[in-house]
Amino acid sequence: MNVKKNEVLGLVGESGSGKSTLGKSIIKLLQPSRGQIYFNNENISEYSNKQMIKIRQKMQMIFQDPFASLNPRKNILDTLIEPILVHNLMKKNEAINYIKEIINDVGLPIESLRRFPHEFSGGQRQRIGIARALVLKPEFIVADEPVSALDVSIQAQVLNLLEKLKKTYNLTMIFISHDLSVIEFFCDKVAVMYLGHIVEIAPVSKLFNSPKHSYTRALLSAVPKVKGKDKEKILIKGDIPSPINPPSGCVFRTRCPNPGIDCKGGNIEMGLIEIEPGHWVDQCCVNCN
Amino acid sequence: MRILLKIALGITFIFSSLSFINSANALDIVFAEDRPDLRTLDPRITQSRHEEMLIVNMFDQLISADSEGNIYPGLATSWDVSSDGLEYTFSLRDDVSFHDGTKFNAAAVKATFDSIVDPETGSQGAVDILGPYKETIVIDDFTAKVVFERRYGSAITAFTETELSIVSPTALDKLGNEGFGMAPVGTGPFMFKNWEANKKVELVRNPDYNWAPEYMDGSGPSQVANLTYRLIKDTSTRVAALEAGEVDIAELVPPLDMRRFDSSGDLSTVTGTVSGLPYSAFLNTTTGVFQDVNVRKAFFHSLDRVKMTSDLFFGYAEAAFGPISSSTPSYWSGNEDYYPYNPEGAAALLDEAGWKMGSDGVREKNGEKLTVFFPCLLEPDTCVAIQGYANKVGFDVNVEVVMKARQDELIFANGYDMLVIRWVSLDPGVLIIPFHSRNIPQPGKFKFNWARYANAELDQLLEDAESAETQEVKDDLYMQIQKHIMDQAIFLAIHDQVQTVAYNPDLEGVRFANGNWQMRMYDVRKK
Amino acid sequence: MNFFIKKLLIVIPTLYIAWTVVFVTLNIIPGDPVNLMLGGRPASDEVRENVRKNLGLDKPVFERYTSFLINATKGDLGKSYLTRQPVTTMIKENMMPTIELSIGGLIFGVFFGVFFGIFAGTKPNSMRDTFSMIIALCGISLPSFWIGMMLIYIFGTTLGWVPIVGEGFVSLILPSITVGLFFAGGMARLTRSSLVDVLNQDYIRTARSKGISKYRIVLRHSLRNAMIPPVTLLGIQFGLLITGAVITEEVFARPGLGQLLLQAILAKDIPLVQALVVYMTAVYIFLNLVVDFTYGIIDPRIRLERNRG
Amino acid sequence: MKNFSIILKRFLLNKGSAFGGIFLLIIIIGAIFAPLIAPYNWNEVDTGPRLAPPSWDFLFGTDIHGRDVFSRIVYGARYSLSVGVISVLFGIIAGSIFGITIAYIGGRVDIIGSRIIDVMFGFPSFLLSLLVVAIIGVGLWNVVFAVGLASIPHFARIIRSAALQVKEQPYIEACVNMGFGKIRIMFNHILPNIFPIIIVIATMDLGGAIISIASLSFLGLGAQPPEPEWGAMLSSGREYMRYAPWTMIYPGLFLFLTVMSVNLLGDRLSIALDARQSVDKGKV
Repeated sequence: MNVKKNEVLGLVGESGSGKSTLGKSIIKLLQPSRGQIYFNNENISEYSNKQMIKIRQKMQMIFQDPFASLNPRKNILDTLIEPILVHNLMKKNEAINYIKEIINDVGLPIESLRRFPHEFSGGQRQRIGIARALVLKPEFIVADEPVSALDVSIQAQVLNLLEKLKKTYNLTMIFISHDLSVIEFFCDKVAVMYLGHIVEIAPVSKLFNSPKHSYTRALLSAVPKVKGKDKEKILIKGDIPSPINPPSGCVFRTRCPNPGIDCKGGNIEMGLIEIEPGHWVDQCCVNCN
Repeated sequence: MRILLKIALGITFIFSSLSFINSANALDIVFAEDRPDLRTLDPRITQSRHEEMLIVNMFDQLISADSEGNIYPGLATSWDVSSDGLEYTFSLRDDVSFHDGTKFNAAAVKATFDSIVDPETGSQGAVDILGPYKETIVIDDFTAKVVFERRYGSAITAFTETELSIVSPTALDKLGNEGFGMAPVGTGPFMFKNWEANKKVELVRNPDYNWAPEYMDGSGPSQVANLTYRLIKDTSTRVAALEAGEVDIAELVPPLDMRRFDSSGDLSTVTGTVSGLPYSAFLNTTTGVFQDVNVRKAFFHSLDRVKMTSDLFFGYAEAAFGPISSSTPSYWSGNEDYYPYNPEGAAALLDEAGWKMGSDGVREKNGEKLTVFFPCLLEPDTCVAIQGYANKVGFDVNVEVVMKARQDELIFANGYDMLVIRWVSLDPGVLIIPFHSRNIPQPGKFKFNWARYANAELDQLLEDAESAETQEVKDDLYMQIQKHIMDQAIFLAIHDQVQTVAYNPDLEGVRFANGNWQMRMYDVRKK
Repeated sequence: MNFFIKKLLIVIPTLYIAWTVVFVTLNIIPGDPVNLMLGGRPASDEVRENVRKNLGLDKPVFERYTSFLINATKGDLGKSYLTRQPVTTMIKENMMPTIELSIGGLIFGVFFGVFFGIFAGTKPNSMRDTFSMIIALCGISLPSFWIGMMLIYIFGTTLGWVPIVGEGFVSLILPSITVGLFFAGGMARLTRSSLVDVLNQDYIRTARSKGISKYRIVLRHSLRNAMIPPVTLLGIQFGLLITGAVITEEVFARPGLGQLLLQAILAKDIPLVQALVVYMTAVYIFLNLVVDFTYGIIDPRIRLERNRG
Repeated sequence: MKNFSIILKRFLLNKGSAFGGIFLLIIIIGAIFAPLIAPYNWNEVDTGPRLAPPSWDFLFGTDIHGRDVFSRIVYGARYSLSVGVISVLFGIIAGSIFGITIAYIGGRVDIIGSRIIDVMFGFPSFLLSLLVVAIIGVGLWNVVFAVGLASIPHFARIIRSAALQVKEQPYIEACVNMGFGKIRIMFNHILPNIFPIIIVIATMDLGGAIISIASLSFLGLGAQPPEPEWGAMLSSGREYMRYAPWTMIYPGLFLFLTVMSVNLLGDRLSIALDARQSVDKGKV
């Protein structure tokens, strides 16, 4: 999986499918158990904490829960200025002016700087969270379900804001969500995850128009459409299996609506195959369909 | 709820219905001794008056002395001193045996004295009291000749001291030095029975005892069948136990209680003024502010010893002025003219010595404070009183109430400015112990010259006095010694030591041993 | 059973580490033990060397350490510098008065603590609740040495009701109160709060709706559950009994381990301090183990939960 | 802070904490303005007759040295309060550093650190204080140190478990993400968030610390004469209990009331800040 500059990759899947884990592993908040991570062609997967500090400045994260992700004992100015000072990006006076700019950009009044997180609404807090991700002038941001904890009405505002900021700040992003409509609106490319595995990657239009993997299809059919006719819904049976003890072979086989015989027996290894340029699907599903 | 209340009442009832039963029998005497931490009951080793409190009742000496210091035949019926004063020939009683059945004889005397000077024994008191001892010659079974290296003027007194008690040589062989101290065997009126560490020591009467000195009232075995020493450190508990009738005799009764008993008549009392070194403080001449003799003198002048003593002892003790107490032989009354209470004089001396009064009431010189570190092992209240008086003229006295182990450490490390001492002794010869320069403590060598005062002239005087030929010469030498010590202001006497004893008024025959500290229990009987 | 074995396996290394701490700390005390052993007696170098050999101080530290641990396991902890008796004998001799005192304090503390706890907990926020809790607060706030002296002054000296000294049951009353008071206070507060919690639970309400009387509920049904936190307190508070023993024995001039410990510390009698600490930590850890087991017996769920964890 | 006024209100409306607060305030004022309040010098012997009973001249009587007991108690407040606070501060700072560090670093460090705490719990804390005094010697400040040291395992254990909870919060993750150093995260971000718990356990322990220090002084290991520390005053008044009970009653009474006030405040503070639960959790 790779993300090009100025591109937004959507990461979608049910809860528990490992989206957040993958997101956090990419920026090394979690140590990945296997696989390699390259950032600007640099392999950072074995970097020590010290080596990471410089890289950290360039990759940031927007957290899912705007309530728990802000330190309740720090006012907004402190929250925003601390990273700048830690990384010695600018002097204190400059930093304050810079923060004012950002605060303005995320649509908060300047007075908010002196306030504490508990004085803000959820939407406002998420704007603060976004501002915090931006202060270090990152090149790359992982947004971990940035709107899922918000009211629907506010979700749109925040998404619009992100859309705007993406352009102004030339951001490259991984956008994690379980909400396909949000992904469709926001992303250039989508990766679908199931139980810790990416089962399909494709540009947004391709994925939404011709999904190849049964799981992707099932997901898409579950999205309520305002326009157009209701397609036949594909129902997935049962619960998601335990990630600690996943099924052998294709992890989706226990819930697949139309599994092949080999697949059922768990005899097929997982792995992505490029079926057309830019569209990758898990080989299992390619075979069984 | 009611059930719980009933249970509560029931328990209270059980508690209150049990009355306290007192089973003390008049002839089973219980003596409340002050110190719990006795370490040895070996007269040859001890230097502790508290251990001697028991030892004095289990052992006899060659010569016996009453509380006034009058001399009577003891284990020796008579003695001759050679004309050069070097040889003391004792004729011994032939009817005495030790508690273990060993016959008392000249060999026992020789064994005792020889073992005292053996460094392996580790004698603390006896070895000094035995002075320039050379050897003991067994002339026959019941004649022993003790020979000194040089004339020893204090010899007769020395032979009356508890430390030179004669011990059973067979028991020594059997038990060794350490074992003997835990289960001593002597010839005295009481025999060792049992010792519960920190709690009590039990003695029983010696049924064969028939050699009591003639100044005693009784003869034959004592009327006291069982003699128990309860070791009660806490003063108020000791007094409470006495009042409750749990103990018959208690030592070191606080003056206020003595006063109460005297006026109520509920208990009999007896007070002894102890001879030897009074309760006094050494001023360290080798370190700190007391290196300057004028500072020492100023310190002496700052104390109102008379008022202090009467305030703390309510008339049961007298202030002391000299290096030895007024009841000790060769005491020089000139001591009393030194260092009267004179705070102005003290201030003037300090001013002259360059110690100027600071804003906080503590004097200073070159940025250094007039601070005195005073580890206090004995009588914390007296230490505080000294601190309070000295404070008024600008001394900053840091009192630390210490235990012996800590004091020992400080002595080895020379880490003190003053230290208190008191010493029971029958003879001014004791002065050589705290004032001869050979007795300055060194790391690992525990000695008692805590002023750390070294002066050849004083050393010579002390040595001469020890072997003085006549009483006049002896008195004169000790006068010079006392004068020297007073002139140098190295030893600050505060008050005479007193032994305050209260006892069951049904008893009589409670008497002090020589020195007025230990109690001889042999004569105690019911009225 | 697994639970007990697991607990035991944790106890043993804990004990050994604790003993190691004791050994290390006591061996950094300044001062030459030989001087302490000689008690300030003047002695020749030969004698000093002998003493050093007798104390085993001529051996290297590590050897002394291992032999200390081995001997401690065997129950032999050497001889006191002061009395030259084996320290185990001294501990044995002084053990009984302290055990009596601890049991007395424990009985007083548990009885009055539980009594006031129930008294208050069965009717929360009433006058009697407030009253009981004020008493409990006094219990935990009273310095035991002061209350001991006050008891002596009031009941011994002034009223003459109880003997201050002596042995036997009656003379144990005041010291037991002194030791038990703090304990009673803590116990009362804990019993009250856990009783209030338990009484608010559904099964108690069910029982009450069935018409079972309140006190029957308290005694038969809720007390058992309500006693779990106070029982834990028992184990933790053993430390308080040691504190109590040191201070109460000093105030009442009773012999016992507390006095022994205090004297040993003041006199720097290292073998004795060492032995007492070894002994007390062993008892402390053992008691906490017993409490853990009791805990498991009172409420089997805890055993299961802990097994999992 | 908005919560603060609510806490304050809850706090002041309670009779218990009001009493505790007022009494403590009186004691603190007394300690600060001791020279103005005390009628006599605390260390001057013979300010009056010896062992004089309480009177208008000597409110709480005099002791064996003729010193005014009231003046000594007023000055003694300086000792008794400050030693308690300093000892708890020492314990809580060391306990916080230890607890937060092992909780945050986690892994093997946490296992070993927790084991150390467990072992130290194997020593009853008073025994630990006595041991420390045996090593460093007697004296008021040594005792303060010893009592503080002995309280570290208790504090460290509670603070560790509180820090473990905070450590899992996303805002700490955010700090890591922004490349903050460990020390900055531990003490600039975790510490402020467990501060209420620290305040509560410190207050709840203060009473115990004051009593422990006074007890050690009473045993002769702490304050040395003539320092008017209350425990030491009790110890020296003991011998004259029968003839001058006031030398023993009043220092003890003040010690008792001070400790009770502190305990009342601690109780109310824990309820007011609602931190009790987390404290209790920390203990298990």
